[in-house]
Amino acid sequence: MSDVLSLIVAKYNYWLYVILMMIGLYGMIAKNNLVKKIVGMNIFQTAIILFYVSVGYKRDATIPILANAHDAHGATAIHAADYINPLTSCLMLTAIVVSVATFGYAMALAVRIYQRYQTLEEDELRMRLSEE
Amino acid sequence: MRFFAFIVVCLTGALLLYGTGEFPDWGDPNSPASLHLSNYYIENALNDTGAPNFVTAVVADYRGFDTMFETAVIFCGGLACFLLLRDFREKKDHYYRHIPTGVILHVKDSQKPLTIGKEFGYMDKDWVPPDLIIKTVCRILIPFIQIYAMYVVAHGDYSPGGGFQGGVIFGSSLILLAISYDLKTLVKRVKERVLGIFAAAGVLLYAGIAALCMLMGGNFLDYSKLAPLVPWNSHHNIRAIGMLGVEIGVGIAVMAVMLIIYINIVSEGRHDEGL
Amino acid sequence: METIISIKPLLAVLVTLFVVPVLISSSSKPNVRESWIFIAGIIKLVLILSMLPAVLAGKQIVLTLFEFVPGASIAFRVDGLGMLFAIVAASLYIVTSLYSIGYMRGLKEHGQTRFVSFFALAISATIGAAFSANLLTLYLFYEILSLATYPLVTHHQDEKSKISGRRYLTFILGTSIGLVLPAMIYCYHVTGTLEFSTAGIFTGELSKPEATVLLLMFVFGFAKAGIMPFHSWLPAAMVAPTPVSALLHAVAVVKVGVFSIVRVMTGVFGVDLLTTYNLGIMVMIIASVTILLGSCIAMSQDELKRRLAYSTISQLSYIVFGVALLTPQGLLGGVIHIVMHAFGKITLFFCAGAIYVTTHKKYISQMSGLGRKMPFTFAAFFIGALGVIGLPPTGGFYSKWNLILGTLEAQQTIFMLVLLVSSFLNAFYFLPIVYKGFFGKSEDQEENPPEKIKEANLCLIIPLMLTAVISIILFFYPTIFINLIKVGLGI
Amino acid sequence: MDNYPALIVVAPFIAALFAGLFVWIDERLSYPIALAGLAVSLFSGIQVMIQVIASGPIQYKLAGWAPPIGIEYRIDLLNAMVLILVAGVAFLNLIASYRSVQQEISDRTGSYFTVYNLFVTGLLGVSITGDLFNLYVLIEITSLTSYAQIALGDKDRGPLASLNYVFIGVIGASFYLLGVGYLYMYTGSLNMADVAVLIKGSEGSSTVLTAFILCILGIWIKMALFPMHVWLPNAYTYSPTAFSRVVAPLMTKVMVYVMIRLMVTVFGYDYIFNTLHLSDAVVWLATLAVLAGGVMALAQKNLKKMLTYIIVCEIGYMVGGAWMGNQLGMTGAILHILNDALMTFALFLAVGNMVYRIEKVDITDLKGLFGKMPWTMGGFVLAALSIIGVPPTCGFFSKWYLILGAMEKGAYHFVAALVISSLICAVLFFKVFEICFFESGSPDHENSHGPVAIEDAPVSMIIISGLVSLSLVVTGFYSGTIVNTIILPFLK
Amino acid sequence: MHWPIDIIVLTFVIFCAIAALSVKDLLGTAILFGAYSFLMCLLWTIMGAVDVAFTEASVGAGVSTVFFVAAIFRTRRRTKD
Repeated sequence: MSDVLSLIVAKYNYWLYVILMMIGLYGMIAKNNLVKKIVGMNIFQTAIILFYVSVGYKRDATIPILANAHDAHGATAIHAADYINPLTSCLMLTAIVVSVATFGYAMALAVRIYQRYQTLEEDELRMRLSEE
Repeated sequence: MRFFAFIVVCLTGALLLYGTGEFPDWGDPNSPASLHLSNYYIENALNDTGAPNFVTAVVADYRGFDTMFETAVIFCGGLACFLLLRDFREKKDHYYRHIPTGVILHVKDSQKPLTIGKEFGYMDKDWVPPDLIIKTVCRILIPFIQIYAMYVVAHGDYSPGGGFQGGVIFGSSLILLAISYDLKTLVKRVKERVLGIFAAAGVLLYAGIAALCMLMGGNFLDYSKLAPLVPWNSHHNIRAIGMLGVEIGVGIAVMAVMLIIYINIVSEGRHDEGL
Repeated sequence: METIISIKPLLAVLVTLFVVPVLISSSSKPNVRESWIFIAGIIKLVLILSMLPAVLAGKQIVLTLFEFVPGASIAFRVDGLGMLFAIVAASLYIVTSLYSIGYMRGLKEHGQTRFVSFFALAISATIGAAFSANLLTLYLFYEILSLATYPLVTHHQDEKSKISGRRYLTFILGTSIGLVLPAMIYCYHVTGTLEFSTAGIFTGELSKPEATVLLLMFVFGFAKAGIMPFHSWLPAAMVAPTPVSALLHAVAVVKVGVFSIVRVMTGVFGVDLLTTYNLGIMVMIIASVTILLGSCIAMSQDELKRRLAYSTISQLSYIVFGVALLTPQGLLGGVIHIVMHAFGKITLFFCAGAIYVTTHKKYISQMSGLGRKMPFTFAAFFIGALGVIGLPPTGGFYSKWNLILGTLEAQQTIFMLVLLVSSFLNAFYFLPIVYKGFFGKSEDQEENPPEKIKEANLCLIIPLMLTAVISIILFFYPTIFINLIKVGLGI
Repeated sequence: MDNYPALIVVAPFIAALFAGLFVWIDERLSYPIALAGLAVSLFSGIQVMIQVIASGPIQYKLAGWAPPIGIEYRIDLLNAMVLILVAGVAFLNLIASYRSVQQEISDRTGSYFTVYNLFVTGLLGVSITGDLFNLYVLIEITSLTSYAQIALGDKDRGPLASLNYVFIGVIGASFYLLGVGYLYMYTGSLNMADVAVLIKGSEGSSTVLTAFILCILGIWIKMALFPMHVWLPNAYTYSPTAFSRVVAPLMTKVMVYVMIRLMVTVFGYDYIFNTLHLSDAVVWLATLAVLAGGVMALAQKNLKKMLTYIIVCEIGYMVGGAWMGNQLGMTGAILHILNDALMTFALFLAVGNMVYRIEKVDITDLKGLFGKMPWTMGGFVLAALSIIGVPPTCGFFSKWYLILGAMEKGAYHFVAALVISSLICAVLFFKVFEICFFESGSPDHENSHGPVAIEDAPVSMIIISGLVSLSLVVTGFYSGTIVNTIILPFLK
Repeated sequence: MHWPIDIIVLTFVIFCAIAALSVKDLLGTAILFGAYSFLMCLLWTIMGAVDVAFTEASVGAGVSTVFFVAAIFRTRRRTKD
């Protein structure tokens, strides 16, 4: 029992990120409304960010900012185990920026499509297109 | 479609779960991900770059090249929205509000625009009088938000935050202005031209500093070669100064782009009326 | 074997290509344009002939342009066989150019500049194919030729030529991409080389079934040779103006097909391998079928050019047939038929064209009595027909004779019968035309009063008389070509 | 100067930013700035190529940090080739497309040139980088800029095509990012060479396998391998001329490059072919792609759309060759990156010229075009022949290697697919030629400005189009040299 | 030991994600989406990635939601799914 529990504790974060990603992907493929799709897309992207952040997490470590930076200045030794991984955070900053740029542009596209077709439902759009 | 989506999603999920099977435990300090590179960054960032915030050190220096393109991505986003939505055509009918009386004028011929001033004010189709409380609160808040944004930019290497976050906050403060008053107020104060120049110039500041390193004889982005340019600097790591420069660039660019995207979406590219 | 490195083969190929821009730029001045064609044609012939002595002396002239992969490069090698073909094509090009001036201007065809430009391109490709040192180069020029002739075939740009052009390309491109290309790459895959050599390039890598399939792919793949069932593009291509039919569909294009098959059989497989696996018989059967069927169909055609086309199909298979005999006599007979048939058939086409230009008659049934009004044309037609049938005093006799000797040498008496029957059929479908021309009654006197029909103009007459005379001369002096073949095939 | 590697990417980038800046100051300056940036990039690319041929792969440490810590550029022969290709095509296209940008996007040309240069920057960055995450960022730049440009094309369909592309592009890029994440989980590094060393000997690891599948899948989606191609035809058809001319030759090819880079440098042949035995399955998939692309192209009525399906078909060629698991196939795939880029470029240049004059390129609109636009059509014919694979155009030579590779592996189905697709292409193009050649169109074409007599495109467009078409033949002749000096040394 | 907090927040995150995708009012989606982003930001703070969390707070919960609302303002609020 405790094995199972420890396994769950050890891995649940990864499992839940997978579930979140599946939700996003499903929304992206199956939803009919374009805005919903865009939301799905963002959930999908955030799930990946969650994954990276989980990878970078360390037990018993603190945020990646040097404690007592102002007076220490390299005087005391820095223990790597004390701080969480800064690299994944860095990567994910970039990923967030990408996702917000994509999100903004996708929204702009949605507005544009609505201007042209007066609808955002995919089935109606398809109907409109086949009419023309 | 739903069924297809379900299958795809399940397959992907199964693949990802299968991949996690051999992962080290969550938060395991001895996982390879936390050992190979991250230790180097944690142990040497301060000496190498003078930034106690390791993330900023990695973002702006070790992987500064990524960040430059990250800024380019956001610039692209703004440019894309501009290209897609911006509509230069003049709108034919305008609504004006006669301020003293509150009478609404509908002018169909746009040849003779009324002068906006004490007497007449713009008004949108679904114009509501700005709420006094909201207006006042925002007017008081916005400068503080902006100062905070600048703090976030400038203090990026000591605390969480940096150019990007600061830029977003600054941008939001202006968006707040647009929401609490109306879009016209914002567009009047912050010209589109200024935004366009800021967006490009911000990224250019970043790329320019990086290219300057190249001109000074180093590799691209190698801030250490900038030392001769700041002779008065004695006790700061030169890399930290370089990082500050690029963070400011990022901040400017992001601020401008956020506004560009917002204005274009909310006014469908006509820059007249919005939320 | 001694080899000389020289740029001459390249020049010989390119000279007519380089003239194309000049042709286009002088498109408004027809006389200037045509004189350029002659200059290019003569330079080309001179270049080719200048290599003749060396080739006759048993040397080979080589030039490698681009090494693509080891063993497969863009390279030229002038040997006896290529020389023979090049001489025929280049000399007939000059003659045909003269003829096409008369023809095109006589009919006031449109797009003459386009016509002569692609003609020049086609002849470049033909010479290139003749001088190819390996299968890759041969394939290259083969394809260029296919494409360069497409605008010629469809010159009239009407619905009929569109359909014909479609059929033309379907057969030619379809087979070359679908069959030759994989076969060629397979050869390279197995042997690592594509250079022609008299011993063949295979050194025991192929089993018999593989060799059979490969050979069939090549024989059918080079559809320009008109082996049945890939022959029907040739009658379709007869919608083209007659100079095209004459030079390309009696000499250049079809002969490139046959020439390719000859090259593949002698240079890629090698006579020894084919003999070992006894593959000659198979090819002979295919060729015989084409010979007989072609002749039979020819008899049923009333349109003169179509009859000539079917005759060509059957005659081409003689060449394949001769090579497939795999004996010295057979090879000699087959290859020399390239020359003899070229001169004979081009004469016939010229005559058909001359008749068409002068009287606008296409059908044989309309031609009775014409011979009396166009004596030179019909005399030349007679000589050409003799050449194709293979009767003295024309060169055609020489090739048929050697072919029959070849069958005896290979002890294939049944196939000798094929040759004899076919010759009989040839006579049967050619000679009546001549007979009716000279002795038949003129039918349509009301529409075309006799005084209106007179001999064709000089631009048409000179070429056809010239080729007719040459085909007689060849009966007496075939030595130079025989020597070329002997040098080329080492027999 | 040691900074050429950085200049390749940075020059168009900075040029793009200046162009973007000048939009608001003097828009006319944007174009020359953008052009100059690409010219510098092309020049640097050639310099780098010379260096690489002379003295082997170049490493360039960005920000001066040694590789696993910082980002590095590692340029070997393959990179250098792709870089020159990208910079060259982009540069020529910018010259050729000036007029059509003026025509199609008249009121925001400056911004368009900015986006264009950023797009090229992205492609160049993707082809040069030696860092897995940097690759992702640059892929996103190319994606975002291409979304933006596609939406500018057809007023009605452009935005929809673009949004579809956004969704699928995000899925592709995210898969790739996830793959990189899994690799990072396993190795703790992001540098390609470093990762390659660290995953050596971990054949059985499920993490590495998942990472591999995710990366390759992501790249396949991005390159539009059948059946993940659905976004491509609409996206490329409805985009403006200037963009479809550059994206069609480059985008998919650069993605193929990324795939080869992942296969060769990161995961290694040994892992893919000897541990996973994926070769057969993928070659079958490629066969399907080739056939499906060809068949779908047959059904199209719009010339541009037809060409996009041919791209789908050509992707099958390259994927099949790369996964053949032998040197010949890989040679063919790499050679085809170069050749196909040039061929597609030539085709789209010609189509762009047609669009410039007649606006709509349904096949039936092309009547009598041989007479009216002889030079454009000449270029078109040459490019079409190259796609069909007629020697001496370059298309033939890469096909040669691909077929040879397939024969060595015994994958005769792939050989058959290649031959059949050649035939299909022949049918397709001659169908077009017939219409252009036989049907005499009315002397005046109707377009939105009323009847206009059609003449050939402006000289700047024709010259580039003709030049590129001729380069097909030249490349064909020098294929041997290219293979011997670039591809074989890279693969050895 | 952060994991109990972590798992609670994660559950909320997933709940918000599903809700954002399934409500039929797009304005509701916008707000739920903002909540989702904010919870996500909380989650990352728990894991110590403060910079990422900060960014997500300003971008995901802030600007993105504004864009979202702006887009809905220009399109339609109701949807079928």
